[in-house]
Parts: sequence; structure tokens; C-alpha cells
Amino acid sequence: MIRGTVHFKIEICKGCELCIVACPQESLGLSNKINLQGYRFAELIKDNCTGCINCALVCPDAAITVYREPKSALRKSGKEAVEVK
Amino acid sequence: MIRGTVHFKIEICKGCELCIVACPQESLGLSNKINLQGYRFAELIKDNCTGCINCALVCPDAAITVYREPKSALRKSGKEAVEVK
Amino acid sequence: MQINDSIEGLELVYQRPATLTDTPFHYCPGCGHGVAHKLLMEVVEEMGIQENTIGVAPVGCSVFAYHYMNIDMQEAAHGRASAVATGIKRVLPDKFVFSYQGDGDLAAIGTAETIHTVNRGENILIVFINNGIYGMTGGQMAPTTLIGQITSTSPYGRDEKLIGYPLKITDMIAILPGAFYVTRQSVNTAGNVRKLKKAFQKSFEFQKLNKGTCFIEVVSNCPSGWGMTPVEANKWMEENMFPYYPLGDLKVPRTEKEKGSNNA
Amino acid sequence: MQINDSIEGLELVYQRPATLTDTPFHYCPGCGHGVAHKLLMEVVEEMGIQENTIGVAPVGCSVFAYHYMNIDMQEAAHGRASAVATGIKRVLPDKFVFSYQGDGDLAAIGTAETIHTVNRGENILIVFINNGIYGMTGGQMAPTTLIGQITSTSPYGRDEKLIGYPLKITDMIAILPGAFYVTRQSVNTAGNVRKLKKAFQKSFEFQKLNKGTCFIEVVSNCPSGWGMTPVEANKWMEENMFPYYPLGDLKVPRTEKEKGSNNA
Amino acid sequence: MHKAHEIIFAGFGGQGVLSMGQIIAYAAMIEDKEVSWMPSYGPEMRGGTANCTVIVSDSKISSPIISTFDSAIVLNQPSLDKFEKAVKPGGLLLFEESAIINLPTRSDIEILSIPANEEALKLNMKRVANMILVGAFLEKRPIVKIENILNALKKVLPERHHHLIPVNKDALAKGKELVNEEIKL
Amino acid sequence: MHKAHEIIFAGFGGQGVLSMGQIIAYAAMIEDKEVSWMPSYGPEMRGGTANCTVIVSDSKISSPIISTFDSAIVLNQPSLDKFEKAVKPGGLLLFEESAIINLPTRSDIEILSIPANEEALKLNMKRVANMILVGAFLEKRPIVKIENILNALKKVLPERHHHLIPVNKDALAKGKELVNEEIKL
Amino acid sequence: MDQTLELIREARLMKGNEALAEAAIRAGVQAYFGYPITPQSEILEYLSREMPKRGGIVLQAESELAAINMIYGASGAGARVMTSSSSPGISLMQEGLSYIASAQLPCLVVNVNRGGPGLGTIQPSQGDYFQATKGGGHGDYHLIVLAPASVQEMADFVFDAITLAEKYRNPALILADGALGQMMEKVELPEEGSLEYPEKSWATVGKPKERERNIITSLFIQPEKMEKINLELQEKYRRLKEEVRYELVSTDDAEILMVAYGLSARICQKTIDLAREKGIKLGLLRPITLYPFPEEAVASFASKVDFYLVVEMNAGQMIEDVKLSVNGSRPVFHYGRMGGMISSPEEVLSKVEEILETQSVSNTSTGR
Amino acid sequence: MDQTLELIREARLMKGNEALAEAAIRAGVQAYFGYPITPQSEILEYLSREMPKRGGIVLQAESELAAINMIYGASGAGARVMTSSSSPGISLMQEGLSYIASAQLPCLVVNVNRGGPGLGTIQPSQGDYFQATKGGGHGDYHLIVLAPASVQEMADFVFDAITLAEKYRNPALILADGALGQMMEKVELPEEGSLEYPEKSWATVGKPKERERNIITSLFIQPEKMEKINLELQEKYRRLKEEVRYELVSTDDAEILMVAYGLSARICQKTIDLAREKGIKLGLLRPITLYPFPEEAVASFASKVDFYLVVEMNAGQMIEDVKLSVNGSRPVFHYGRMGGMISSPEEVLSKVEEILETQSVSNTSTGR
Ligand SMILES: Cc1ncc(C[n+]2csc(CCOP(=O)(O)OP(=O)(O)O)c2C)c(N)n1
Ligand SMILES: Cc1ncc(C[n+]2csc(CCOP(=O)(O)OP(=O)(O)O)c2C)c(N)n1
Ligand code: SF4
Ligand code: SF4
Ligand code: SF4
Ligand code: SF4
Ligand code: SF4
Ligand code: SF4
Ligand SMILES: [Mg+2]
Ligand SMILES: [Mg+2]
Repeated sequence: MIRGTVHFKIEICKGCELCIVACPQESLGLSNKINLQGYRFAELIKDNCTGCINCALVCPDAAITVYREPKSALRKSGKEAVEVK
Repeated sequence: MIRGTVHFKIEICKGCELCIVACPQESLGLSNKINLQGYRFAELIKDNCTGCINCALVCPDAAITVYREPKSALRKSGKEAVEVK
Repeated sequence: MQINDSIEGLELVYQRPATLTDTPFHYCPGCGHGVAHKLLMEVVEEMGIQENTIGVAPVGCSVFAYHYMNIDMQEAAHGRASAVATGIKRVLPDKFVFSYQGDGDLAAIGTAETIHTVNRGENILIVFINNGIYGMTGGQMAPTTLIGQITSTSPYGRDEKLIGYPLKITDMIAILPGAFYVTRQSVNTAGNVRKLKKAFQKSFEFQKLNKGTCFIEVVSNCPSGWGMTPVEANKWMEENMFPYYPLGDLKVPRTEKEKGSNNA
Repeated sequence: MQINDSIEGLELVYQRPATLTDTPFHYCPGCGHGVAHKLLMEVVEEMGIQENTIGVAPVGCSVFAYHYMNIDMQEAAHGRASAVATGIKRVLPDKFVFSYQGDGDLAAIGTAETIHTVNRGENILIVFINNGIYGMTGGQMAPTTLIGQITSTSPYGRDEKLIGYPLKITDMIAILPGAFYVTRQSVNTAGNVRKLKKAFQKSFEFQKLNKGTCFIEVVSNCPSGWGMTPVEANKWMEENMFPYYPLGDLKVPRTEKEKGSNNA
Repeated sequence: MHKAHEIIFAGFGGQGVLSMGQIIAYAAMIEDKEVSWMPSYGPEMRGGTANCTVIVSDSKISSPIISTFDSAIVLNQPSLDKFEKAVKPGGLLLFEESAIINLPTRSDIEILSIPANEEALKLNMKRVANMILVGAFLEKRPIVKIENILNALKKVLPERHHHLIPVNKDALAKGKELVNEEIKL
Repeated sequence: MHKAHEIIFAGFGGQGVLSMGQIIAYAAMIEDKEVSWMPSYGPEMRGGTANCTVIVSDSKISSPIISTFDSAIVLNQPSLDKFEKAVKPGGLLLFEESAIINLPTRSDIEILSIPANEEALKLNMKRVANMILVGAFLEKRPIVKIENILNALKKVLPERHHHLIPVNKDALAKGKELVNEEIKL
Repeated sequence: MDQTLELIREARLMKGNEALAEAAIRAGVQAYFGYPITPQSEILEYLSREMPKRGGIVLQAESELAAINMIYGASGAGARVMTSSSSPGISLMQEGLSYIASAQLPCLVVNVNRGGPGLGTIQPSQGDYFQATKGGGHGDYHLIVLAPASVQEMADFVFDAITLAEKYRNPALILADGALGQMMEKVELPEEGSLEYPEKSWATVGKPKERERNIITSLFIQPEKMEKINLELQEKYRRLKEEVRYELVSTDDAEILMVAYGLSARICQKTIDLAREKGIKLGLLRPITLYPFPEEAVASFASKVDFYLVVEMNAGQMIEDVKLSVNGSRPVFHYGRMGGMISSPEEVLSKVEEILETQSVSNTSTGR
Repeated sequence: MDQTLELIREARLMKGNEALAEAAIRAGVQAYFGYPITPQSEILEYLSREMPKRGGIVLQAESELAAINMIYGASGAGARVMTSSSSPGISLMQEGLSYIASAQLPCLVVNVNRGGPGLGTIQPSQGDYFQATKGGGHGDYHLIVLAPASVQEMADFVFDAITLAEKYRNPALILADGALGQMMEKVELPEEGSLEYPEKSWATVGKPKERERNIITSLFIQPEKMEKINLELQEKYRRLKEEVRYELVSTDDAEILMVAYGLSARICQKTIDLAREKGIKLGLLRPITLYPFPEEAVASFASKVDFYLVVEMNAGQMIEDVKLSVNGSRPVFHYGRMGGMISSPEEVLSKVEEILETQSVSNTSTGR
């Protein structure tokens, strides 16, 4: 499996949970903490992120940055992904 | 042939000639006289009107009254015509 | 020539309807507005609904319709006739209400009102006189002006690249569920006049049954605006307007269709 | 739980586009406006047209789009975005111009402007966010509100007998010759987001080629107006909006069709 | 000649009433007079009358909108009915003969009936009937010189229509002639 | 008690801030006081804060729009950030404990932190958190009687919701209790 | 919102918008046509809930333009009708209002004024005074304009406005502001059905055989006729002066007269209290009818007060009517905040004090 | 019409509408958006013929509402733009005008005023003075308003209006009337290209990397910000006073001052001649800018004349500005015809004489 990870801009996350339901790996959950806006924000809750960017695509607040393993074998498709975003 | 005739309200006729072209009998023409509005008005120029009401239907100024022979044989269809106008 | 126009022994088969006032139309010679007025009022007379019919005519050559139609009427602001008619019909749901609008009025400035009135299925009749031009203001381009047609604001002919194609608003209307009966008729021949009259009749019958909006486009002429004689104008209309705006029903109630309407 | 979110050895594959400013969206949690904004700006970034793109956002929840989109923008009066965009495009024909309008804006008060802009084939992109409600003003019924849907002005559910059926304005738009590319997309899943983005891309490409109006309906949500959580709202949208507003292309340029678009 | 001359030209649209006024105004402008030309406008034109008023004056013109006239040139019955009473006492009323059924009745003004249509047909140019009327009018009220009408036409008509100037000249002359005939009666 | 008491209730939409204000205003009306209730309104509500101001007064109220307050009841961080400075010196700032990350810093006002959400969960009624805050507030500033809050609820809630009155009563009591605990600290 | 609904059921603590809407039903409004806009959407929302239950017609139009023309149609058909909007929406109604005024149709229009120009803000403002009183549409016409200053008056003036509109066959406008629409206050609602329906023999309800057809129009192509219509209108506006209404507060011994309407008048009431504590004898004249403007009442103070201060939530609009009334016999000053800002009683008082200072200086120097 | 076309080719005897249209091209108007309406359709028609040949943009909009918003867009994008209409169409533009004024966009709007209210007549009128000068749309804003009185000025003022609009970033309105639009007079047209295009750094033309994005908006949801915008606007209106323009006719020895603009002013000029023949010393002040109004100039005659007479083609609108200027120091009277009627010089003179009579009576009785 491809290894990936996500970073959240937690200050702008609104805890809508759309990324959570969009993640095929069920890697995401809501934090018990709240941010300055008063929202419980999203966070990675499992170590199985593949960097598929689904969560980032559906995030209405553009709060997610996604990183992925640049396996030489996967490089090409990885590039593609960047282009399609 | 059924006998009919037409009367014109010449004061409101505008001489548009639409009745003239609509008449299948070519019974109509423009007068050489003008009415108070300054228009040459339409008039019957032949004795062959059948009372088909075509001229009256297309007259934009509702200036034409049509009469027709109430032949007993034709009475029914004559009535119809009244209804359809 | 001495012509016999005596009515002795003859019977009256056609006369100006009593629902028209005696005021002569101010329309230009040969103008289709007159024919449409006359037919509408004939139907009102024959259906015996003069007392229950309220008409709305907005700005356009027919703005003075209330001088001619012997019924209660309202004059509406340019483009707003169907909103005005909506207002009337909502408070007087048992009356017959129609609007009578030009192409500039209905398809340009009044587009939103037209579409939403039909979309709501307001139970009224909309009469849409499409003469491809702004008659009243002296012959400017209308949304329905044909490609290449010269008007005072399309002096080089309507250019679809600059201003788009003639708007077939009736086709758009027809796809709205609120539209119950949509047809396109004309005024040029006795046959077409009969069909148009039939369409008026049906529309009022449907209105009585609360069926929704009836919408009748009347492809008409504007001899003055087009710079033609009436006879030339009708010919031009047949040759140029009819191909682009083909006559016939665009939407007929199912039962009607099944009955096999003899319309267009 | 200790989660490894180190990026060591990983490569950046997705980030907030630089064409968005740093200002956080004021939209409610889960609102589809955010997704649409983001995608539009991604496309502007990727196509390198930030310097040549001018956006128009009218009143509606997205009225503050100019706080977020890092391009020259104009705020328009309610309903008039496409007229404003027309004004811009006519004087700057080489720039990319888009309007970004809600359903109240585009399909109610702005109906006339919408239809005539498309009919003229204005060479712009119209983005139409259909969330079936007036979001900004607090959840009133929109022309696109579904039958039975409860809003603050349809408290007993939208009743087609009183106010008509939800208006499929995109279907009406599609029959206009001025419309070059008309599609209906959504924002609910990663797959749909990709398709929507593709639609934005194509539209700008067509605009570059002066093809006419591109019109993209985005079936979207309004968790606040609908009184649901974002997750519920997306589900409700899939179950109720999609059947009435089916996603997919309504009008694709011939060559596109022949090439066999993988869209919808 | 008066300090200012106020004229109305009235008939159907299409009879050239607006251009009659314009050409006189233009000629007066060539003569360095102050002029104003004001058309009737709007929906009353539908199937009705068109008219224009012209003021030619030696001094600045205040209101271009006037309701009484020194001269009226009338080309159809409705216009006659409407404007006969608007001619100032001692003024001139000139009308196209064939267009009028009910003749004017005033006795305090000068009335001229000009068979312009008939004469135009004779000249084989139906469209110059209005120029015959202009010729007649100017013979009666020489507020501008005929040669300046022709100069105006030269300036105003595009090159390709300059061949029409001679027939217009003839029409003007015919108008003058008709007036003098008339007077002889 | 002041002649007039001016309060702001602020938090997210959905937290019941508007109804907190309304119920107090209604109770004051029962006590024949002059009241006004004024909500924030419009698009700033989108994803942001909602608030309302209430004035309870013995005499006629002039402007319902005020910018400083005798008391502020705050249910989220943005509201705290915005309204802390608007409390009049000597005034009261009461906030929901779990909603606040950055605590208020003023020393010239009375500040109370109430764990209303936590206690509401204990009462098994998440929605009465706001009533706990009302109870706490009224304990500190008894501008209306608790019983009139209950009377107000009775009048205001439709019959079918009257079963909720007891739990609201409990919530009000809990609020009072929390204040006194707090004070004990 | 739910809670609001429940609270208002008792109809005692109500939002201004809702009190107005409920009053409209009680005043026998038969049809409402409108379009949402903050800060008055509650009117449409309230009526959407209540009208169907109570036999009235409510229709959300596709725009304000459509709404005002539906009003034209329905009023012309004899119904008691109403619409409401806020500033930009009212601007869109200007053509329609001019038509309605010209066709002499009674109707009630409510403008819950927000801060402009343009899209502006949704906060309260009095920036639409000119538009309301001078006629924002084309031609010489006037609306009857009433300015409430409390939730109670939001309800009461519906009755007054309709009565005047029908008596004079003229559109009436209630000019409120966002605060009056949004705030809740105690309100006692007028009795339902207390307002009789006048005979409307001119309405287009279908022409019976025995009468001439009725025509609703504003088109009189002959200027002679159109001038007659205008003279009729002007004559009506003269008669309307009898309907002038205003309120006086602490004017008996006032040395300075404030003139303010609506929310501004409430603020000025507080200013009076503050001023009198300092010994400044302030009074207030609150115009209730903005058109007809209480010019005589305003003028009558010229001999009693040192100067006038007009307080508005705008850049200075009603001040023109005050100046026209005072006609130079006393100085007239203005204090106003704009764009949704509301002045405080203290600010107004400072302005008074500032004028007093400069006045006393100029008094000494000019002897005025 | 054909003949008209040919006549104007020489560009010496032209209709007001056509002279204005030709002047617009010569003044470098880059885009025109408009909708037909009598009595100004010739502007659109002329530009439809000429703009394509001369590289400009002309677009017949689907309505006046669309037109004014196209103007907003195109002006925001930096172009020199123009629209025109007549009274009902101008009413439909009120929301748009308020937006344009608030967003501070320069543009030229032409109102060829016809008789109202409502559909009214198409004959000339000055019934839209209030709408033009006080702001028919919502909120505190003003248009720059110029009033031509001849075909020559119909052309000239296009240049002035555009210059002012761009200098102050404010919409400018030319307020003419149907007669000025329709009549032909001798006209000398200004040189093409003489008006420079100013730098418009604020325009939305696409954001280069090195600058912040440009935003055209009138939305400032925080009232504090909206008030700032308003203060900016008010400050601009104060500066605008420098641009006041007016014309004086026979005022040197005048004992009575008429104030009139546009066509009414021409009529008054004739009245002066008639009056002076009778020994009545009439003078005329003709405001050329209706906003800013020449209040100082008007006031300056208070010490010289016995009274003022405002002559308008309406029920009395500019009279308010005259009264506000004179501020009670002299009586101000009004004479006006309405609904498309035009007063004759003789009528105006009768009015003067009538006032003289009553004045001399009241002079004796009140000693004023
Ligand atoms: C708001 C407004 N804009 C423009 C006009 C001018 N106007 C009157 S009728 C008309 C168009 C007439 O065309 P159409 O509706 O096609 O009717 P027709 O005269 O051709 O029958 C226009 C533009 C107006 N009266 N009001
Ligand atoms: C002329 C006018 N009418 C009404 C409004 C109030 N208004 C602002 S946005 C809006 C509708 C918003 O709905 P939509 O266009 O669907 O956008 P959304 O907020 O749902 O994204 C309305 C009615 C206004 N600003 N201007
Ligand atoms: S990138 Fe894919 S796998 Fe990783 S968290 Fe997002 S959705 Fe889940
Ligand atoms: S989708 Fe975005 S805003 Fe929503 S919870 Fe996830 S990160 Fe936060
Ligand atoms: S009734 Fe028929 S036959 Fe007779 S004139 Fe008319 S069209 Fe001709
Ligand atoms: S159709 Fe009618 S108006 Fe035309 S010529 Fe015949 S009778 Fe006259
Ligand atoms: S202008 Fe055209 S539409 Fe109008 S009356 Fe004349 S012919 Fe008919
Ligand atoms: S109200 Fe609806 S559309 Fe507006 S921001 Fe909130 S969720 Fe989005
Ligand atoms: Mg037409
Ligand atoms: Mg929406």
C-alpha cells in the first residue's frame, strides 16, 4: 500500500466531517479539542492514509494538504494525481 | 353557387388590401375614393361573392359584415359558419 | 361598375363582435394586432364571458387595447403584464384573465415574469404577439428578430455573433410543467385565423377548468416596422417567420392529443 | 493515539491553491460554496490565467467571494451578475470572465439576464450554485426548491399548485443556441469534485476559443438552510436533489461528444 | 417677411412631411438664420398622422414647441381637421388637393389647394409631390431662396442620389407655377 | 438593581442564544418592565456568531441598539474575543466553560465560567445548557424572578412541549447552584 | 427561529416585522406579494405561515419588480394588498410605484430601510427618506409615508396606512428601519376585522352589462389629459395635508427643537433626558407622517426656539423639509450617522452642546 | 427617417438625440448599452449604425435593468461607458445607479425626460428632477446632473459629463427632455479624440502579479466601514461644489429673477424679451449643473431682486433647491405645467404679472 499523510490547517477547519466520510481508509476523525472558532477540528486517527486526496478534494475549506510516497513505480500516477488534483 | 354579399364600414377601413387577397372569388378591390382617414377603402367589385367570410376573418379592422343566402339545403352549414365565424 | 350588395333574402353570417367598442383601431393598415383583438373578443362574446373577463395589455402597440376591448382592463408596465395578470388572477380566481403582450415586452424585458408566471402555472391565458420587432417605439430589434433582418437597431441585419439567435421563448415555455397548452398560430389567412380563434376558445375552456397556463404565440406582422405594405408583410412573414417559428401546437393536453386535435 | 504524520520522504500531492487568499471562508461548515470556490481557483491557477481572469459574484452567500478568490472581481446586484459579466466581457473580450451565482439570483430575480446572456452566447462561464434555497437571507424558498421541501417561506412544504414545480432552468438554457457547453455537476464526492473541476477547465478552454456561453450548474448543499449537518445534507442532496436534477452533461460540443467525453 | 416664421407640415408618415420641414430648415441654416425643427413623435404615428414644426427666425429661438402657425402645409384629412384652427389669422393653409374631402372653412386665412400628387405623377416621380408643395409654399412665403433648397439638397443627399436633384428642381418650379395658376383663377 | 440592565447573549447560531434573550425579556415583560430584544442579523450569521441584546428597564427604552453591556453571556470563543471589551466596568461576563480556549483577561469586571454543557449532559438534555446559563446569570443579576422565567416558558411553549418545563426548571436551579459553587472557590 | 415562532404565538412580545405582518392580517390585507431581503424577510415568512390558515393570499414573487406589479394588478382588481422589502428592493419598485401612484391605486408598501447606497449593509438606516418622500420614481407623484418608532407602531400604522391609502387612492409607505423590524418589544395588536372594506367601483372585477368598462391605466398620451391627471394628483396631495401627524415631546418650554423620526426619535428622547439633567431645554418634534410633512407644526416653533436640530440616520435628508418649513427664520442644524451606524443619545447631546457654543459666539458677533 | 440619416451626415442640422450620440463617439465612449424608449431611441439607433464602423461597442440590452448593470460591469472594467433612457426606464435603473454611485464608478447616463408619473406621455417634461438630483435609488448618494438647453449643449455636455464623472469617479446624468432629444438645430460638433482617458488603476482588468486584486463592490457589511464609504461620498459631494455651472441672462438690472433649466430656460428667455418690452425687469439664472446646485449664485440675488420665480415643466421640484438657497430672504414662486405640457413665454409672463399684482398688494399691507 502506498503511504501518505495529511496535514490540517486546524484554525480554518470547521469540523464538517465531510473529509471523514470521504476517506476510503477511515483514517480521519474529529478531535475532542476545539479551535479558536469553536469547532472540533478534523485529524488523522489512523496510520493508514494512502494519500489518495479524496478528503482534500471534498474539503469545503481547503484545509487539507496531502503528501504521498513518491515510489518510483508509482511516480507517474502520482504525477497524474497532482495534475488532476 | 351560394349568393352572398359584404358590407364595409368604410370609415374604419384602412385599405390594407388583405381582404382583397383573401377573397377566393376575387370579388374585392380598392375604391378610387378615399375616406376621412385618407385611405382608399375596400369595396365589392364583382357580383360573385359567396359569403364565405374569408375577407372578414382576415380584416384587421373588423370592418366587414357578411351576409349569405340561407338556402334551406345550405342552412345547416350556414349556421355552422356563424358559429365558427 | 354597379354591384348588387343588397342583403335582401340574405342572412347575417359575420359581423364585428359587440365586445369590441366602436373606437377604430389606431393600428397601422394591415396590422395583425387588429385580427388578434377581434378574435379574442369574438370568443369572449361567444362564450358569454364578457362580464367575467379581465385583460391586461402592457406597453407596446397594443397598449390601447382597452380602447377597443369592451371589458375591464388594466394597462401594465413594459414587460410586467404577466405579473399584473398574476396579481389579478390570485385575488379573482374565478374570473378569466388574459395578458396580451408583444415580443419585446414578453421575451425581452419581461422574460423573468413570463417564465415564472408560466412556471407557477398561473391559470391565465398569455397571448404573445410575435411580430419580430418593437412596433410601438418605431421598429427596433426584438429578441425574436430574424437573423439578417434589418431594423433601426440592427441596421446591418441581426448578427447572431453579436446579439445571438432569435429567441424561441415559446419553445422554452413549453417545457415548463406549469404550461398546460402551448401553441403557435398566425393571422395571415382565413384558415389560420380560424385556428387561432379555436386556440383562444380552448384556452378559456382550460382556464375554466383551472388547468394552468395557456400560452398562445401569434406570429404576426408589422408592416410599418418592416417597411412593407400589408400584403408584402404577410408574404414576408410566411416566407421568413414561419420557417423559424413553425405554426402548430407545442404542448397539447394529453386528452386533447388523444382526441386528435385538428389544430395545425 | 500517536499518529505518524511526518512528511519525510513524501511528496506534496495536494494543497490549497495559491489563487485563494488566506482569508478563511465565512461559509457554514460543510457548505458546497467552499468546494466550488476552491476548484475554480485551482483551475485558474493551473491554467495560469490568474492575471487574465475577472470574476463576478452577486448577492447571495458567495457575495464575499472576492475575499477569497485572489483575482480581480466585481460584486453585482442581486440577479444581475450575468449582465455585469456581459459588460466586462464586451469591453475586455480577451479576458476570462465568469459569474458565480446562486439559484435565487440566477433563476429567480435574474432569470431575464441569465437567459438573454446565454442567448447572446456571451463568451463567459456562468457558474450556477443550485442549493435549492436562499442561503444568505436565511433559508427562503428558491425557484429550485423541491416539491414538499420545507423552507421558511414554504413552511408547509413547496406546493406545486401554489407556486409551481422546481425550475429546471439549466434545461431551458441548454436549448439556446448561444449555450455552447451546459453541464450539471456536484460537490459531494471526490469523484464528482473531479468532474466538476474538469468542467471548469473545459469551460475556460472553450472561452479561450470564443465558443459561446458555458454554463455549469453545481447541485450543492445548504446545511444551515436545510437544517441538517453537512453529512446529512449531502445525503439528502443525493437522495432528493439528484433525482430531480440529474448530474451530467446537458449540452456538449459535437467534437467533444465525438471524442467521447468521460464526463458524467 | 416676419422676424420668425412658424410652419407645420402634417400628413401620414411616408408622405415625406418630416423631410419637407428638414429641407426648409436646412436651407434657412445655409442662409444663416436660426432654425429649429420639431417632429411629432411616438405612438400617435401608428396609423395616424405625422407632423413637424419648423421655425425660421432672424434671432435666437426659445421654445421649439408651438401650437399656432404662420403656415400649415397639410397632406391628409385628419391633419387638416386638426390644424386648420391652429393657423394664425392672416396665415397660410396649403393642402394637397386629392387628399382632402372636407374642405377647410376658415375665411380669415389664405387657403391654397395644390394638386401635388397629380402633378407628381405627371413628372413620373410620385415621391416629389412634397417638393411641389415646398415650391408652392415658398412662392407664397419666400422665407428661404429656392436655390438654397437646392444647395441644401446637394449637401444633404449622398453623391449617389445627386441625379435626383434636377427632378426636385422641376418639382419646386412646378409648385411655384401651380400657385400662380391658382392665383390667376 | 440598575434602572436599566443591558445584556448581550452571544454564541453560535443553534446554541439558543436568541431564545435565552427572549425568555428573559418575556419574563421581564410579565413583571411589567419595559423590554427590548434585538438580534444580530444577516449574513454575518453564516458560519459565524449570533447574538442578541436585551434591555430590561423600569422606564421607556430609547435605542434598542447598544454597544456596551452590563452583562455578557458568551457561548463561544469568537464572541468572547468580540464582546469582552464591551462589558461596562463593574459588569458581568459569564461564559460557557468548554467553549473557551483563550480566557478573558479583564480585571475590572466580574468573570464567571460555567460548565453548562457538561452539566446539561449530566441532566441528559444537551439543549438546556442555555437555561443553566440563564439560571447562573439570574443568580448573579436577579433582574427577573426565576418563577417568571417559568411562567414565561409556560406561556411561550406550546402545550405539547409543557413536559419540558420541569427539566428547564432543573437547569435554572443548576445554574444557580454552579454560581454558588463557583463563588465558594 | 423556532423559539421565536413560539414566543410570538402569544402575540405580546414580538418582532417589529412580525407585529407588522400580523397587523396586516388583522387589517384585512387580502393578498401579499413579496421577495425576501434582510432585514424584513420575517414579514414574508410570517405571512407564509399565517395567510394560508387565515384565508389570505401570499405569494413569493420572482423579484421585487414582479411583486410590485402583482400589487398593481391585485389592487386594480379591488383587493387590499401589500408588499414589503428593504432599500435595494424598494429601488427596484420605483417604476411600479410611479405607475401605481399615477393609476391611483391604494396599496401598502413597507420599506425596512437598511444602510446604503448600493448593497451597503443590512444595518438600520434612514437613508431612503428622499426616495420615500420626494418620489424615487419618475414624474410628479408622492407616496403617503408613515414612520413608526416602536414595534407597537409597526402594527398600528398598518391600519393607518391602509386607511389613508384607500381614502386617497394612493400608495402608502411605511418607512421603518432594520432595528424596528428586527427588535422585539411588547405589543398590543389591533382587533381583527375592524377595518371596513370601502366600495371600489373603479376596480377591474369584470364588467357587468350595466356599467362602462373599468380601466386601470397611467397612460394619457395627450399631454392635455396627462396634465389633468397631474392636476388631480396635486390637488389630492394638497388635501392630504389634513392628515399630517406628529408627536411632540417636552416642547412646552423647549428652547431647542430636535426633529427626528423613527428610531432616531427614540434616541432623541433619551437625549432630552440627558440634556435636561444639564439644564438644556431640549424638545422633540417627531414627524409621524413624513409625507405629508408636518411643515406648519415645524414652522410654528420658529418663534419659540433658538434653533432646530434634525437628527437622522443619514447624511441629511429630512433637514431639507425642515428648512423649507422654517424658511430661514431660525438656524437648522443636522446630526446624522450613515451606512447603518446609529447615533447614541450622548452623541446627539454633544452636538447640541457644540452648536450652543458656536451659536453663543455667533450670537455675540452677529447679534442674531 | 432615411432623410434624417442623410441630413445628419453633414452633422450640422441634427436632432438632439443624434447630436448627443455623435458627441459620445467623439468623446471616446467605448461602450454603450441601452434599451429603446421614446423619446430617446435615436441614441441607440444612431450608435447602432455608427459604433460598429468606428470601433465602439453597442449592445441593445434585454431591459434597462440589464443595461445599467452592463454599465456597472464595463465601467468597473475600466471602459468609458454610457447608457440612455427616458423616465420609466430610468426608474428601473435606480437600484443600479445606487450601486454605481456606491462603488464609485464613472459613467454617463442620459435621461430624456417624458411626462409622468406612470406610463404618462412621451411629451417633454422635467418631472424627474427630484429623482435625478436627490437620488431616486436607496441610500445617500448623488449623481452629477447636467441640464442642456439646446442641441448644441446636448453634444457639448457629453464631454463635460464624462470629464466630471471620471474626475470624481461618480455617475453623471444628462437630464434633457423629449423636445431637446427630438428637435433639430444647428450644431457644431466637438473634435473626436480630444478627451484623454485617465488612468484607472482601480479597474478590474485582470490582476497582474505585482498588484493586489482590484475589487468593485458596494458591500460593506460592517456599518463602521459603510459609514466610512458614506463619509467619503459626502466629502466628494462637497468637493463637487467647485464644479457648479450656471448661466445668467439679463440679470444685471433684474428686479425679478427667474430660475429655470433646459427647455424651460429657453422659454424664459423669450419671456424676458416680452417682459422688458413692458418695462418689467426680468432676469434669468439657468442652472447648468442641477447637482451640484448653484445655491450660492441663486442666493446672491436675494439682495437684488424682489422675488424669485422658478419655472419648470413639473409640479414644483427645483423650487425646493431654490428655496433652500434663498433661505427665506425673498419670496420664491413657481410656475409649472405638467404631464408633457409646455408653458409658453406668454403664460410665464402672465404669472409674473399676477405675482407683481399680489406682491404690490402685500407689499403695501405687510410692508415687506
Ligand atoms: C421600462 C420601459 N422601457 C421601454 C419602454 C418603451 N417601449 C414601449 S413599447 C416597447 C416595445 C414594443 O415592442 P413589442 O412588445 O414587441 O410590442 P409591439 O409594439 O411590437 O406590438 C418599448 C421598448 C417603456 N415604455 N418602458
Ligand atoms: C434586490 C435585492 N433583493 C433581495 C436581496 C436579498 N438577497 C440577498 S441574497 C438573496 C438570495 C440568495 O440566494 P441564492 O442566490 O440562492 O444564493 P445562496 O445564498 O443560496 O448561495 C436575496 C434574496 C438583495 N440583496 N437585493
Ligand atoms: S488522503 Fe485519502 S486516505 Fe489519506 S486521509 Fe485523505 S482520504 Fe483518507
Ligand atoms: S472537510 Fe475540511 S473543514 Fe470539514 S472537517 Fe474536514 S478538514 Fe475540517
Ligand atoms: S365573403 Fe368570401 S367571397 Fe365574399 S367578398 Fe368575402 S372573401 Fe370574397
Ligand atoms: S381588410 Fe379590412 S381594413 Fe383592410 S382593406 Fe379590407 S376592409 Fe379595409
Ligand atoms: S407599428 Fe407595427 S405592430 Fe404597431 S400598429 Fe403599426 S404595424 Fe402594427
Ligand atoms: S447558509 Fe447555506 S449556502 Fe450559505 S454559507 Fe451557510 S450552508 Fe452555505
Ligand atoms: Mg413586437
Ligand atoms: Mg441558493
